[in-house]
Amino acid sequence: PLGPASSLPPSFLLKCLEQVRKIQAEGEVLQERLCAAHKLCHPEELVLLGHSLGISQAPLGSCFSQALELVNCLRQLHSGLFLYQGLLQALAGISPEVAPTLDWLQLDIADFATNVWQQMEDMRVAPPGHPTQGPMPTFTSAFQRRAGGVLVASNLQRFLEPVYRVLRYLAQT
Amino acid sequence: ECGRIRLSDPIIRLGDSVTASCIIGRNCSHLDLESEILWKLESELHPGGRQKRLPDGSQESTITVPHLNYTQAHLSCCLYWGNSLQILDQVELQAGYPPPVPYNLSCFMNLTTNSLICQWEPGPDPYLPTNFTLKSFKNRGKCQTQEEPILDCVPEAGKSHCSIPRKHLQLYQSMGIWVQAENALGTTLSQKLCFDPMDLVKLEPPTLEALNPSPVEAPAQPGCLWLHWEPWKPGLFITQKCELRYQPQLGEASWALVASVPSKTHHHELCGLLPATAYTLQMRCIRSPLPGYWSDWSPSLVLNTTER
Amino acid sequence: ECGRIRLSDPIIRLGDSVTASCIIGRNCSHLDLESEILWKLESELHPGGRQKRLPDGSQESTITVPHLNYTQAHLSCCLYWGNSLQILDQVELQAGYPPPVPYNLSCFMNLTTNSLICQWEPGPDPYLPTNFTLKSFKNRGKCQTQEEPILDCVPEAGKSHCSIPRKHLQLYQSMGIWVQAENALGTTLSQKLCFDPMDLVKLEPPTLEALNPSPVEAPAQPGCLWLHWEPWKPGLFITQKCELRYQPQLGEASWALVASVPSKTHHHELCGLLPATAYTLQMRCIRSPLPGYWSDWSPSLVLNTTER
Repeated sequence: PLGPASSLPPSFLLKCLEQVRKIQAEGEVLQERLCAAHKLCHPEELVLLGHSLGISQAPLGSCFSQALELVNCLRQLHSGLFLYQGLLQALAGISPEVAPTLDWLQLDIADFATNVWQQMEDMRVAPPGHPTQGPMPTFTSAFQRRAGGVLVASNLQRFLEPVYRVLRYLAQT
Repeated sequence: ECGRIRLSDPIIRLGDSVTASCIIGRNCSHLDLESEILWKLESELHPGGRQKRLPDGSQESTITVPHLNYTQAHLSCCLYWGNSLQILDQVELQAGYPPPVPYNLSCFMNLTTNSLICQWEPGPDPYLPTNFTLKSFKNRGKCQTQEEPILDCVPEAGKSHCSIPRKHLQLYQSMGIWVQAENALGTTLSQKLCFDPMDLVKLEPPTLEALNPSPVEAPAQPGCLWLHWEPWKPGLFITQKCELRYQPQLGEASWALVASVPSKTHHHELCGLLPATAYTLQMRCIRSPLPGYWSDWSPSLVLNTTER
Repeated sequence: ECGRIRLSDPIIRLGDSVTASCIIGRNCSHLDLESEILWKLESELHPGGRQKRLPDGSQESTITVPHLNYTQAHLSCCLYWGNSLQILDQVELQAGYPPPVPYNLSCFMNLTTNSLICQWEPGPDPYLPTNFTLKSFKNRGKCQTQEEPILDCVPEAGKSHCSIPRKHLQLYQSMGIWVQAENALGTTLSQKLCFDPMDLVKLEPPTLEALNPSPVEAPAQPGCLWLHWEPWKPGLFITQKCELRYQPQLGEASWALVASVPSKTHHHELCGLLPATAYTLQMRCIRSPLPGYWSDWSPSLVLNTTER
């Protein structure tokens, strides 16, 4: 069950909230650029492609169970961020119009993941050893990288909304 | 592979037709292979796909866009999955024209930057990424034979001028030069020029100065003006001839010209002018007798003739 | 070798002494080896050379300049040849000071360029070529331990600021940073700073706009002004507090301040003002409650209150 929410320092929660908003804003820019430059504006048109490419969504169950399991929630948050770092890296070479935004997004997600990992270390609940990245999709054409970008960006936004709600809940309790 | 588009040609001439095929492999398990493959050009469904089953069980649809009128367009191969239209693959079609022939190529030797600067007209936009290169070669005669090539001068993106640094030039040897334009649909060459770089030198104008008071040996005569000028330093080694033009600051007066002012003396007495009148003077110089380009006119100098 | 100068030290502290020797090899046939070796400092003959013959027959002269007061000087080893003084060898002496300690190091995070910009005072000119480097390292705590170094940021020549690009930064992790100054006479380090880059964010001010007409639900009250502002887009993800200041355009009126205007609403009603008066308004914002720097004050907006 939930350790005392106050075991998370307020400044850590405030920074996390800011980092989520920063990543959400960057993610929207990525989606806008993919739409403007390549007419790929609707992730729902690419679900089938997403299946065949193996682009998965990161689980966040522990953050929503009735009794918020704080440690597992932090661990799932970190693994989700780690997954998105990997997915964004796999999109390298996406297209000149989009590449700068992709780079900023990767850096912001990496910063956020480091912040969460260090908080877990400070609380002595960090999983042993550093996480290793699972198999990543391979994109065999410019189109697949751009379509992959649309899917990853939309999955990331859907991942961050609940994260933001949990962090805000923790910051207010 | 769940949907792979193949194109007859990704870059075509505007208005030409383009044919594309999209194959959905039979190992694409999560797909209902019987459903119809659909095509979208930009965001419009494009009818006319001809679909057939291939010997290995995969499905292939072929489509021909008769006259592509987009310079850039996205062609997507789609399939209905449930009731949502899914994009399986997408390619970018580009259409335009072969590069027009660059024209009005002109060059001049700039002694300040010590480089040969050439500019040209690129001609109408061919709608395709087109690379311009200024090509040149050294030569002994009238550039009939193409001897040792000088460097390829690549202009900044979108610019129609390029400058060849001094170290690649032999100023007093003839060289041939032209512009090459190249894109996916072809290559064109501009007209060739043949010159010694030094014969295209464009001087900077001299600097005009009033001679106040006019030199002792020639006190200011009514209706006369004494003029002194400083030649442009980097051009001192070049024998030049200069022209002086002047006009009274009176209504619609036109310029009067003093051709071939002796350039060595650096001062000149101008007479026959209206008394008590303000005159605007300008000067320009050109390499002479060897060939060159006239400098621009110098900034104006305003002098007043004395009373009668 | 017909004259080779050896120096105790080519770069010395201003005012210190420097010793040099000049050797003229005996195989220097065309020279009259008995003649006196003379020294010139810049263009002045400098007495005091002590000359001796070496075992191998060559001549060596040694000289000590007690207090070198030139920051740069040429020292020449000379010999009379006939009645003309000949320079056989020449070296450049440089004198100056060790680098002063750089001070007033300050940094701020620029979200427009997405880089950390640091500036410092270089201190007095040491008269010697001095290299400044902005050094930094990542860190977990209060920068006591020096962990992974970040890149060395080398400023443009003569500049006392440097910017570290985003890709080398962890915005929410603490980093240590200092300036190192180095020249031939030594190395000095500035005071060290320790911060999270994001805690040094400096926002751009919001853009003030009049709300004409003031919103329906609050018609313009006499002595009141309705104000709207657009926050700075790149800073939208940062929770901020803002300050509004206003002054009537009347003689020497001073600014009045409205501290902590709620930054979320983007509009504010200002009352208690003089009727029929033009007011100048400005606004600034700061990251809050997390640390940051105040933005500059926004460009002024002038609004007029209505008649009584």
